[in-house]
Amino acid sequence: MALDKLTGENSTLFIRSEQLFDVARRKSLWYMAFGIACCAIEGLMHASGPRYDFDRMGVFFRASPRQADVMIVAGTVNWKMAATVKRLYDEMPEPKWVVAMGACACAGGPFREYPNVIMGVDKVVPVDVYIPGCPPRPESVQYGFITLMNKIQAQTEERLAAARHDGS
Amino acid sequence: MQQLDTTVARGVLERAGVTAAVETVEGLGAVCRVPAAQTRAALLALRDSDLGFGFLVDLFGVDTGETIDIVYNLRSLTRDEELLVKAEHGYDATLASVWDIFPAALMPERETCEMFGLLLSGHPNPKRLLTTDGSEPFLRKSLEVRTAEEVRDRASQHVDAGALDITASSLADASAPAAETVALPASLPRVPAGVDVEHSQNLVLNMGPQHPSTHGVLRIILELDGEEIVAGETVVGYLHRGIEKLAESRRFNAVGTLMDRGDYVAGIHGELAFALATEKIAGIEVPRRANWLRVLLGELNRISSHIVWYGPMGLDSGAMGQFLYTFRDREALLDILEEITGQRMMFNYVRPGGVVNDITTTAEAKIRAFLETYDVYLEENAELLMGNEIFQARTRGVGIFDRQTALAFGLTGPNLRASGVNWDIRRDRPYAAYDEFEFDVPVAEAGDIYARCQVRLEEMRQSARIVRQCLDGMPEGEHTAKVAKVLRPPAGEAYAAVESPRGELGVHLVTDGSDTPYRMRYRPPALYALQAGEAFLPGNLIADGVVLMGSVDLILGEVDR
Amino acid sequence: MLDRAIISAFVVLGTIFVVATLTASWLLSPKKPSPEKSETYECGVAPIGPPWVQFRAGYYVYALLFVIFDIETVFLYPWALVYGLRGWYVFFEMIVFVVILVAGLAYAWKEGALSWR
Amino acid sequence: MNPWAVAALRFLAALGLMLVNGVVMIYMLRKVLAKLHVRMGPMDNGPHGMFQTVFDVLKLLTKEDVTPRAVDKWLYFLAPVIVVVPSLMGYMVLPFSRTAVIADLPYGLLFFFAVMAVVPLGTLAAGWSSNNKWSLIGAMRIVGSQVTYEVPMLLAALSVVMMAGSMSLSDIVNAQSGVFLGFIPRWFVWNVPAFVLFFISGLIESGQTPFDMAEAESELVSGFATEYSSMKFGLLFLSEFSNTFLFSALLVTLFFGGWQIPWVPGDLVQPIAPFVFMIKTYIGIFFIMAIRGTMPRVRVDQMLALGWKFLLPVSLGWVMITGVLIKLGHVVVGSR
Repeated sequence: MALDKLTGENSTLFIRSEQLFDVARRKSLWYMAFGIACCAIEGLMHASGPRYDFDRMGVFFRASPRQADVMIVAGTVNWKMAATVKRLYDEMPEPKWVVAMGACACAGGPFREYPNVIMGVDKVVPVDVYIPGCPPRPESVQYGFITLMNKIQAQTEERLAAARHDGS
Repeated sequence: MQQLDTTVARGVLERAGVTAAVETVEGLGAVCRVPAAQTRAALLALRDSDLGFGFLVDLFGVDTGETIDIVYNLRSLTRDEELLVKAEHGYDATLASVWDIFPAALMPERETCEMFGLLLSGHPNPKRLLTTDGSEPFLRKSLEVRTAEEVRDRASQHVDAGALDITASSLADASAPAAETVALPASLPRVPAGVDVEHSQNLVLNMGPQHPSTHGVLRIILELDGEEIVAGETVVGYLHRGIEKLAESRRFNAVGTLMDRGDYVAGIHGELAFALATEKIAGIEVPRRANWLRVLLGELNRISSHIVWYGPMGLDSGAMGQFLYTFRDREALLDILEEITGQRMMFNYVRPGGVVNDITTTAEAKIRAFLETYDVYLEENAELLMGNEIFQARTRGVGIFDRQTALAFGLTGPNLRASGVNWDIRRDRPYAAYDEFEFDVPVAEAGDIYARCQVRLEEMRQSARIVRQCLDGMPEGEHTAKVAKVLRPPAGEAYAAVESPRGELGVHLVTDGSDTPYRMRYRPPALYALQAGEAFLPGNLIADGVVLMGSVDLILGEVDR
Repeated sequence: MLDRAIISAFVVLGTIFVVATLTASWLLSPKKPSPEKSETYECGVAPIGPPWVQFRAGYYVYALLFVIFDIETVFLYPWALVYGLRGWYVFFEMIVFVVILVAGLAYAWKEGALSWR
Repeated sequence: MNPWAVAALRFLAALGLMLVNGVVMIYMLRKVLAKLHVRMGPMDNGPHGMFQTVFDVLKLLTKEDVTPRAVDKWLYFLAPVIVVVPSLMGYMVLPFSRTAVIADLPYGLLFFFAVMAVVPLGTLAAGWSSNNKWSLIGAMRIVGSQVTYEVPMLLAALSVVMMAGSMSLSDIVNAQSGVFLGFIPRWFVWNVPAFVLFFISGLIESGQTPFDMAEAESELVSGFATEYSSMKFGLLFLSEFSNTFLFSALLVTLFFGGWQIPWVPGDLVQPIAPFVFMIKTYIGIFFIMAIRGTMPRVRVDQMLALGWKFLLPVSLGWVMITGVLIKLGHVVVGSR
């Protein structure tokens, strides 16, 4: 942000504007259409389907990582896939978040014993929210998104508190 | 199925100058052992003789501890017979490709060679299929999976994702003499030799692994002249997670969990294939009610699986509505499946000996209510997409697999029936209780994308019909046979196939008397469909290529296993 | 005068609006550039070869015809304006003009120019 | 008043209209598609999700703007300007009522077509400069669709110009006042072939399903906009929605009597004329969106064949037939 360069990182103006923008970020989480395995059926397809309809809370999919805010890693990541996951994550613009969906993305799941499988996507990209389950139900994914929303807000709140503490 | 007369087969092979031992094995039928060097001659003789073994069902390897057996599973559709050809290879042998005899062998050969550490000769595109350079030959018995300690100590695994090299180099054996290429099917568009990315003057485009319409993590390298596809090469393995290897370390009741995650939208069928193979070896008698429940769940699952094809088929051709209308139905269906099995996707419901739970009365009522609405919705959906003139213009006469090519590429299931081959395992090799049901097997002659749509739609109607018969005539009795908690089937070998929504899902099971399988081969129908789709990409526009790959119904979990 | 002022205002102020929006975005957005981030996107793998190759447009012949017909259509507009005010002869004048073009189109069609290749 | 001040004020009015339209239409699109698809659409953010688009825009504003290394920098930055400015200029000639026209140019229709023909250049620039293969294919398709729609669209409008005898959009609206046979509004929509031709070519022009060639999500990821992020992407999107609005507005002006209400004298309508115009336009937009929610996409060669083997010959023929009908005095709908 150029604003923080101009006014300083702990300036009230900067933190207050971040607070405002965090609301927008929370309410408009576009995820990247990137289904790896079984979880994609539940976490991406059924999630955008008629019953669960994540569009209700502004969670919508975009095909290109350049326009996405969240990457849902929905499935097992193996050695061949890891480079792609990393690359796609790198290509997303800031601020960005990663949701590890399902046991495989969290820790390798039922395939963790196989040497070709990476035990958790957090070894490749930083993960913000872990959703357990094999596969997690769409409700769980929804809860995961709500957790992510709270997390987005909490970061700025913490910063505000820290700035207040420094100032006093 | 006819039992093959072993003397006839022996005679055919002798005339071709092959020294072979043909015998009949319990659970497998006729098995023919040929020397490794004479495999090509034997297969050619069997294909061109009166026996007409023109259909390669599957190709895989078994590490026996001393040798690596390469198994060719052949079928003759004219005489309705089956034959297993086994060739013994050493651990550092070179596999002579048979792709010119059976184009279906193209990808399975690459997979077998990388998984068993063999070299390949005479193959047009001998790259590794599933893994990257430096990977171990995972399916060798000498290689162990991670131990419990390694798994528990998750932090010790270190991944430097930025520096990963995912090149899959050639497995070709440069020293091996080139075999003489025999006649290929005339309709084969071109030798599927992949895309020469180094020397191409055209636009070379990566489609996938992250692309809205590659149905998972399929990567297609396209060489484009303008918008027209000049050459296409599919790259798979982005979801390879060792289902076959892991099955060797799981007890028989637990392998179902892995099978579920193979073809993850039609789990029941995977479980069922494995259960049937186990029951064959262990000699378990399944109660009649269990068989009926297997049919019931299998057909409900078939509908839910075809929905995952039909909705995205609309998306691929640009119609968003289909996807959402069909997924509305799928939600209702998953509710039912969840009530019976306890899970929405990964059922682990069919176990060796029967099924886990009996059906509840509320579930029965739910199914009936579902079928009432479904009949209406299905016709609506069919009219909306199939009746649309734009869709018809996009799909009629595009991506035609003629009968001969479809057979050559090992297509099965709806894809094969859309090319005019009347073959359905449910009717021609009845398993579970399918011989007690009345249903039609839809066949279309055109072989184009539209024909594949028609066949699958009619299958959805027929599935509803079977489900109705199931509910009306469900026999009383136990839902499972008395089976030991830890099953230890005797040493043996069996092949069992089911008609999964994607085609012939087969399990070739080898046991050694322990509580885990010795070798479990999963015959992935989607892999064979993928090969055919790849071969027919050239000459289409990008838009048609997308619809073509969608129309053969790929599930990457099954392709990569 | 007013019309010209409006047109100039739209061009100048419109450009200023776009630049201002992008500046605001630049001011408010976080920045973490990295070499990986500025790689070209191609479905998550490294691109093979450059995209700026000789791209064969399948509608090349259409585009040639398009130039002719587009100009012709613009010629028709003044004619349409006075059409109601003059007699039958304007109609026949135009018929001659259009028929020549239609003949050209028919010829191109017959020769197979109207096909994607 | 100083003409420059007037011009600036009118610019602001057009800009405001464009922005409000963009926000409303994106919300409307998501709601309409959702309802068509048995879903709810945005619900949580604001009553019935009304502020959803506002949050989306705010978020896009504060996203990092990634400029890939390989792009052609000048064109990459210029592209949003080239798509937004002509799209804004399209609002200039729309008659919202008798007096509410930003610039009532006598050659308004031609001006409209001229500025709208610039927009594809911007998208072409966006696609080509991105140095991305998906974008490039999308950009080439844009040119293909322009080659397809422009001539039939001009010819269909020509038929209307012949009937109205003017290229000023206000005059065209005025020519559609009154009724004939006592109750049928004297709208040019009764010139059915011209209307159909115009509608089809307009769908191609605004890149809507079944002709959404350039963005074709299931084929080309995000088409020409694949490499665009943050507000640059937002502007490309804004222009796309603005073009859809302009197409629908022009459709209303040429064929549905603009701001007029049939059977009501024009003087009485004046106070609410802009609302009537907007309502009619939004009805048109609704139909475009409904098509978007249901139709598959045609292939690019099919689109060109449709344009040149059907739309063009038919529109040429129809211009001639209109001429004959007007001359014979057998005109069913209003000539003057």
